[in-house]
Amino acid sequence: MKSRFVSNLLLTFVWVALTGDFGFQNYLFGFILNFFILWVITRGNSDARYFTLLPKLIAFFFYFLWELFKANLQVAYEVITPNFRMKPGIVKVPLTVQSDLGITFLANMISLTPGTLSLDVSNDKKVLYVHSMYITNREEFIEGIKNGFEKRILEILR
Amino acid sequence: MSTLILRTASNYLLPVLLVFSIFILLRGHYLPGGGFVGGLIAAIAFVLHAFANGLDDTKNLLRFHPGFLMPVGLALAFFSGMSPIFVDQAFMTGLWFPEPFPVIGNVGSALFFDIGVYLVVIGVTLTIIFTISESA
Amino acid sequence: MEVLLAIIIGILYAAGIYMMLRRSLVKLIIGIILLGNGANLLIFLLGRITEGAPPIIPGESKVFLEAYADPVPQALILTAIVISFGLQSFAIILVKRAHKVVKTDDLDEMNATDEDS
Amino acid sequence: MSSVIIVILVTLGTLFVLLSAIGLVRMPDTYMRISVNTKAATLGVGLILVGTAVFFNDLSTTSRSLVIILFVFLTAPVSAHLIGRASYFMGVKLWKGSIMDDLRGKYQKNSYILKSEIDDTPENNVDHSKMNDK
Amino acid sequence: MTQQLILYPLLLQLLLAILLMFFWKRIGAQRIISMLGSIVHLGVSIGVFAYIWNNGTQTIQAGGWEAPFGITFIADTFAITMVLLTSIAGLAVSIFSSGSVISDRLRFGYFPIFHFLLLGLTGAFLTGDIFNLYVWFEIIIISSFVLITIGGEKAQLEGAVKYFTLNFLASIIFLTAIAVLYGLTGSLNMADLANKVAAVENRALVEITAILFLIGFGIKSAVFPLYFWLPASYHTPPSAVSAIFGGLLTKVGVYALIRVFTLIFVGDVFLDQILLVLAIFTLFSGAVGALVQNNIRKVFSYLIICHIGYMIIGLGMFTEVAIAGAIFYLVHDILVKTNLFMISGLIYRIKGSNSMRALGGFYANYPKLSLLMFIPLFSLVGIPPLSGFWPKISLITASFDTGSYWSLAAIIFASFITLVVIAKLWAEVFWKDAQEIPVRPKFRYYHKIKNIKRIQIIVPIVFLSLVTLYVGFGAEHIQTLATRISSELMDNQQYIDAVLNTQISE
Amino acid sequence: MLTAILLGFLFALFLVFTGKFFRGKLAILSALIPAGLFVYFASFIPQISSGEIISKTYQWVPAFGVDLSFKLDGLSLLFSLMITGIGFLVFAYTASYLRGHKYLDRFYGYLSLFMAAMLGLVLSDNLISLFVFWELTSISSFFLIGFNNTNPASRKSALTALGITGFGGFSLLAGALLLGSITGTYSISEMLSMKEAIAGSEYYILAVVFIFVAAFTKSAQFPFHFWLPGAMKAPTPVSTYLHSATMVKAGIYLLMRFTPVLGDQEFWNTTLIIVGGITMVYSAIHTLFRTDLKGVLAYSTISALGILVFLIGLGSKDAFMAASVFIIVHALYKATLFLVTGIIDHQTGTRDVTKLAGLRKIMMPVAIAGILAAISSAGIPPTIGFLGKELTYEASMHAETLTIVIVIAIVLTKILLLWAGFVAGIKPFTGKLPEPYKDVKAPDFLMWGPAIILAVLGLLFGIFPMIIESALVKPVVSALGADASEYHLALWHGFNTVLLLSAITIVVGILLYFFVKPSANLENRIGKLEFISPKSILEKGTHYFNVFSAFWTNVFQNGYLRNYVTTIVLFLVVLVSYIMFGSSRVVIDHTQLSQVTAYELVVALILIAGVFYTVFTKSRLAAVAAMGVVGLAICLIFVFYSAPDLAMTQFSIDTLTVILFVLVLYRLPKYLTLSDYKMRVRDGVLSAALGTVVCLLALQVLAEPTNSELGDFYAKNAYIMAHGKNVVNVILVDFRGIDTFMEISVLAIAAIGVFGLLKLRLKSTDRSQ
Amino acid sequence: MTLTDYLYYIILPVLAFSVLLIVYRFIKGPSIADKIIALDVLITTGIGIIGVYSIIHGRSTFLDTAMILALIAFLSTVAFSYYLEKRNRKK
Ligand code: NA
Ligand code: NA
Repeated sequence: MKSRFVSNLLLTFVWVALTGDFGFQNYLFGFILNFFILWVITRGNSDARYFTLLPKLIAFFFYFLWELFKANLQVAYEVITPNFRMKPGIVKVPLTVQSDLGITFLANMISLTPGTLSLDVSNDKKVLYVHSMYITNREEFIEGIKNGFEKRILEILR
Repeated sequence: MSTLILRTASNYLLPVLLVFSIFILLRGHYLPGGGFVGGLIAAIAFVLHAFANGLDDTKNLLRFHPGFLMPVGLALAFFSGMSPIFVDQAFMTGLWFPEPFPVIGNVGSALFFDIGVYLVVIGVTLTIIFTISESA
Repeated sequence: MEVLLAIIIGILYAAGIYMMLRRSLVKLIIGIILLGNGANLLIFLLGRITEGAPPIIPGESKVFLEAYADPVPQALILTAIVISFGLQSFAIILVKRAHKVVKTDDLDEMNATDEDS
Repeated sequence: MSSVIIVILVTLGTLFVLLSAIGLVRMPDTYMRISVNTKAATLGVGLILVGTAVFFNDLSTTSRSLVIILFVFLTAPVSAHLIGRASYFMGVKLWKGSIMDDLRGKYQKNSYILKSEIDDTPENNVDHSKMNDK
Repeated sequence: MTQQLILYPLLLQLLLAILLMFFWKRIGAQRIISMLGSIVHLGVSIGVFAYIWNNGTQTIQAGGWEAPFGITFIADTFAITMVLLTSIAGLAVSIFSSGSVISDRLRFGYFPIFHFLLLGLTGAFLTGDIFNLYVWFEIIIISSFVLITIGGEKAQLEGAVKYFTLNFLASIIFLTAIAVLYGLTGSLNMADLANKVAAVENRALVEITAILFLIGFGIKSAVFPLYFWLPASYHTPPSAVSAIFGGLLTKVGVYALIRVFTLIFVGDVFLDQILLVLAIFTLFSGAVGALVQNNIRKVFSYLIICHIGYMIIGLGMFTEVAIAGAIFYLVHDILVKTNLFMISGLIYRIKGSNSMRALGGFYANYPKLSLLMFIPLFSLVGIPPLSGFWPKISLITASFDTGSYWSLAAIIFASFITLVVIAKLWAEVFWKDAQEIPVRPKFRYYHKIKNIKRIQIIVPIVFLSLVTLYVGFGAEHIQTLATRISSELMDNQQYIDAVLNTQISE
Repeated sequence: MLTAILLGFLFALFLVFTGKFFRGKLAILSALIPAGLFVYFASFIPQISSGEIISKTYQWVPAFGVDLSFKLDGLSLLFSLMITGIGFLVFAYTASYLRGHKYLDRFYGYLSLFMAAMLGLVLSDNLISLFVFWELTSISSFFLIGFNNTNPASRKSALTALGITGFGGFSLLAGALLLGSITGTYSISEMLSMKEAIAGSEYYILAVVFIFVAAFTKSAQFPFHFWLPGAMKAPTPVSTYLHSATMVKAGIYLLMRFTPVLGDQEFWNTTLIIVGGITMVYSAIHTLFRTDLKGVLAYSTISALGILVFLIGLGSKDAFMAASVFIIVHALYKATLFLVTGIIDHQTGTRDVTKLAGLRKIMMPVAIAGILAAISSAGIPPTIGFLGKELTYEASMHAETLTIVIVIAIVLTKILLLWAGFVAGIKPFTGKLPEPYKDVKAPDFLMWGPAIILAVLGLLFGIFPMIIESALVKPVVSALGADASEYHLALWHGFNTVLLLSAITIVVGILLYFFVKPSANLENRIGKLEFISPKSILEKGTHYFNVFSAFWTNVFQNGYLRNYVTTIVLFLVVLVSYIMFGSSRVVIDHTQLSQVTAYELVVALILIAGVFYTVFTKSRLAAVAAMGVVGLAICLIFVFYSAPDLAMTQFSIDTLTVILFVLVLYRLPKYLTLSDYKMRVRDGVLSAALGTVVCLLALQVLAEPTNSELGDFYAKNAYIMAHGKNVVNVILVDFRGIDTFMEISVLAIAAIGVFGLLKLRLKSTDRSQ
Repeated sequence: MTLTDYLYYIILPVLAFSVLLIVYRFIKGPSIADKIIALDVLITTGIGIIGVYSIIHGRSTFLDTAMILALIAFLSTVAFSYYLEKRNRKK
């Protein structure tokens, strides 16, 4: 019940942002509208920790931007220089995050940073297979992910 | 497709897309959009859900056959077109509430007509895609 | 740009018909789609094109203050696009069924209805 | 002032898009092409759209730009994942310079169940060493 | 509310189609709704027809937007006559469908689509806007696609692929023509177009546009050399479907041709020559095609093509008499062709075959039915004073008046071959001894079906035969009508004034 | 008078519902109808012979200038009396001849229909209504000839007869309408006064040709004659009725009716003389080679018709006189002979004249009738036949040109006809009765009565020609436009050349009868020449026409969709480029066109690349993806040129199409290249031609001035009147809302169609229901 | 040089050039996955072009189209992947 209410509020914000009208009536309309939508689609197992989320999300966002920028430069260099200096391969990264949302979040973040690509999650959700262009050392690579994105995601989702 | 990533993503995308579709529907009279594109987006939301979660899941979600939306939408459009006849105006003449509504703006028979379009488009698209998926 | 568009339209018509003249069912559908696109673009072009001025009354004003593109062809094309979509989706399914029932993708083998006199 | 910001944002964005295009042409295998691209382009477009938001500097445009960015960032990695995965079980080979392939032998053929460990039914699993690059 | 009068036939069909969709799986209810609805529709059409007859051409601006800005609906005598014929044929086929179309097909939307088809026809007849006409045409063809494939049998699908492709091509050409027309004039309202096209200086472009319309509509009306889809497909769906197709579908193409070539592209000798040549070849090809067929539905299919030639030839000669002949023929042909395909369905129900070789013995075994079938068959031939005879008076007279001897020859040739073909059909199917046809174990033969079904099959045939007899023996009325239509068509200013000079009704 | 005509129709209709009732003994009652009508028409004799003309007009279709106007003058009275009189006898005869027949009611139905149609034909004064009845005689004779419809030969004969007479019918229609065009009326009476105008018209010959074709086909003139022998497949009462007095005489009637309108012109007279002459001689010779009694009669009938045509062609007063008498003569003796033949056939089961002899022993009254008829046919006094022959010779001797040839031809014909009459009317009764026919029963009165009556009438009129003179013959002649007042019919005209010719005819004819016997041998001999007869030429022609028809049909309807598309596109390209390049105005105005920018060029390039890739790729999926590229490029073009709504819609639709494709694609087979190189090049050229034409067309239209009235109106009123700012959307939901409404209906219909296509599986038992 | 000129004469051509490169990859393949990626990137680039174009013409309306592109492009990638998986499974 609570989670649905939270989703409802969140979507109301999405609505208000979309329409760009911050009047009270628009909130009300957005709320009713989203109530209706949630009623249509709900199957009842959404998570509900939205409120503690926001500051962590913002911090994560900037971390992500930094990673994104850094990696992009690296790839850019690779692309415009004539020789290839890559050591690509597919690495099996064991997962600590267990929730679907967490795994998806992590996988997407890895994919969004250039040079790495989440290929798939094993059906038992134990490992994530990641393709990377720069694998100097398998363990180092895995550590980088576990201490970077995964740690933060775990914090957010806790 | 049994991929966890897509499934999770689509579950979160579904409500967002639906909200977005209504947004597109309602603003159509003022900015690009309208019932048709809105309806397509709503339908695409469900199709995405079906791709990720399987058709049965999506059908359970919907609770009724999407084809039912077609006559409903057509009826809505029909009555919004017919309404002026009852006040002795030409078929499809726009009737408008005197004051604009908040958020939506001016409300008139054209809006109901557009909602009819929206419903029909959802019904049509889902009927076609669901039918194909089932018989594939 | 008009000349270029006219050429593009010509190419779309040509490609559409060329594909319709193939013997494969799938190509037939592709031809239909290309031809539909060609016709839509033709309406667009012949309704005269205007750059960067969508026919949407801006902001708070009640009428256009500057130039705007002719909205009529756009409305016509919208209708035509949607109608073609209906036809195309039906055609795709028709082809699927025809392939399954007649058991061939070769249009040349679909001539029984013309032969049994 | 704002036009300087716009120029910077748009130029950077365009450069990233260009880079991704070059990458798409230059990268030697499908996985790396996916890897490079989905994001370089995403970032580039994101920057351009921020520039747009700055240019119009009104709420409704900004929110629309943000929504686009949100959508792009939400969907691009999922797309990348889907194509990458599909490439793998279609048998698209890794570049010859690749140094490891932890996925080898872990997709079960036909069902595409992905295992975390190699089990004792290798004959049921996708194995690139047996496939052609087509 | 009376100002909306001419829209009622249209709105009623729309309402029926939507209503029927709500009764998706309840085919019993659908049957009743369709039949009752069609009866009401006929009543309404007669009412509107009477109104137009007494008060002259009526127009409505949809949405209240003055012409040429909104979509105009206009009911002149021609349009309303076509609407009336649609509702007559529609009623007959609706009843016939109840009796003859198997319930599986009914369970998948047969009736809603059927009424959508009638809606499309009604709309196409009433609209005064060229793009809107395109839209109605699309309603018609998509409905016809669905009806022609419903049930999905092998022959149906094969025929449908061709039917679809060529009709789609026609739509594209139609759309291309609209694009050019809009590019030239910036208008869509047909009355307005009449004025504006007349003012275009580059006549070559106008001719090309006219040719595009000619080909677009020509495909739909199955004119030589554009008719291929028709013999490939018309014999494949259930006969109720063929009936409404055979009666009305090609005729809406003819209607559009007549409308466009009497209103917008007027007075171009080259175009009239083209029309005449096409018509002559159509008469010829249809006739020789019918001559060599064995399946009676295919015979009728080719005769449709053949007889389209009469209408086109009337248009090509472009005199008041000629067009009156074309109109009279149109009236006759809609009734008769619809009936003939229903009859082919009845024959099929009785014997399980439509092959002339396999059939036989009808006259001995079903004398009363044979007599009933005699009426449309020999009306088609134009045995005087049955209905097909009268329009030929006008057409032949016009061919003398215009000195068009090839037309004369083609008309007589086609009439003669029709006579031969129908007489041959009569000899084979009715006179010849009954042949041994293997009995199909589960086939629902006529003698096995319930009485109510038999009535539903026979009544529409009787109904249309009676109407046909009326057309023949009451030729005076029909000719008066045809002459009035013809004179309205020849004077396009009257149409233009009706559309452009009406004040918006408040 | 209308009632008189309608009576037959009403009775036929009545029989449809009460048929069973009339199959029994009551059949004879139906003969009361012609009998009553005969009396009715006979009652007009005094008036008509006094020169009166009775007309009556009923409105029918004034819009066409068509009314039911009837005119009873000498000509129509004669025919009416024959129709009803012989009709009465045939009706009675049938009651016995077809006693107990399963479909007797139908037979009477057709017969009365036919009789009514004939009456209508001869009484109509309106040319169109005349045509209407004319066609009705064709169609009812179709049913009569095909009465034994389970017999293939019968069906074939009926079809041939209908084909030939139907063809003539259309010719009559054309002629009627042409005359209508020339004179401005369909009334024959009114045309009479416009004789000169018609003759002076440039269409005179054409009109005459139309009328001739009609008359010749109906009256079985060479080369259209062959349907008549075929029509002998009909039951004998039918043959009697059709060929003695009615159907075939309709053509003669037509010629006579039109003599005062179209006659007295060289073309008219010469043609008739030639055609009639050839016909009479040709078929008279043919009688020699028949063994079937009805065959003999058929050819002699054709020959007699030839004589009539010939006489009309002579165009003199004498000839008209001869013709009118000969009509009566022929009706009487030919009807008798047919009836007699029918009786023989009915009782003995054969009509083979080589097998028949001595039947007088069994059926004396029949023999009397037969012999009387044969004598009348031979023109032996004192029968009316003699009178007819005398008049005929008289008329031919007064022919203006080629008199000798004409006289020889007519005498030859008469000799042969004498032979034919004897073979039919005398031979079966003379000589020794063959063994097989010993037990043959005598016919009942209903059968021989009519024959005797007719035969005796022939004798009676011969002895007392004045009975028919003023009542029938003279009014006919005056109806033909000649003054007959000083003529008198008489058996004896004194010794003159005519009498000599008569004598020669009779003597030679009788000698011929004794020396030439009909035999199968002779019949076979003529059979060898059959291949050059008009009949087999026509049959061959029909055959080749059928072959041609099948060829023509299959050339166009060849089953290959691509050929259909090719034809249509080719047709379009040829016509459009003919106009485009035929006119001097191929103008492309560059000044009004905007420049191309780099990004536009690139978008255009990728669009073109996408299209080409779609067309030439070998992979279906790649083609679908390439269409995605095309879609995106089009979407960008829409964006660049101010159509955001379009761009959105285009893109969403493209995506949906891709999804649809992808969902069905893996069920479809791989792309195969099925066509060969040559075909691809051919198709490529055609497609390129279409593309070029469309492209040039677009450029030409762009050079024309524009008119933005419509868009301006929408733009002005979008917000103020329709409360919307997105003008495109306002158009869609308001200005042109109906379009949109129908567009979503199209979608709904398509969805239903897809649903049905994929979900509906007919049980095998329901297939083809 | 104004902002508009800069965008018009420098940025748009560069983006257009990128488009050409991407199309080159699309045509070259070699695997179908490459084509799908190329299409995906092409659409993303299209969004960028629309963004720039809306600045040039000062009409934010075009962003609406970009919005739809961003949303819906995803679905065709999903569909293609779905197809590839189904097709492979069928083999
Ligand atoms: Na059609
Ligand atoms: Na016809």
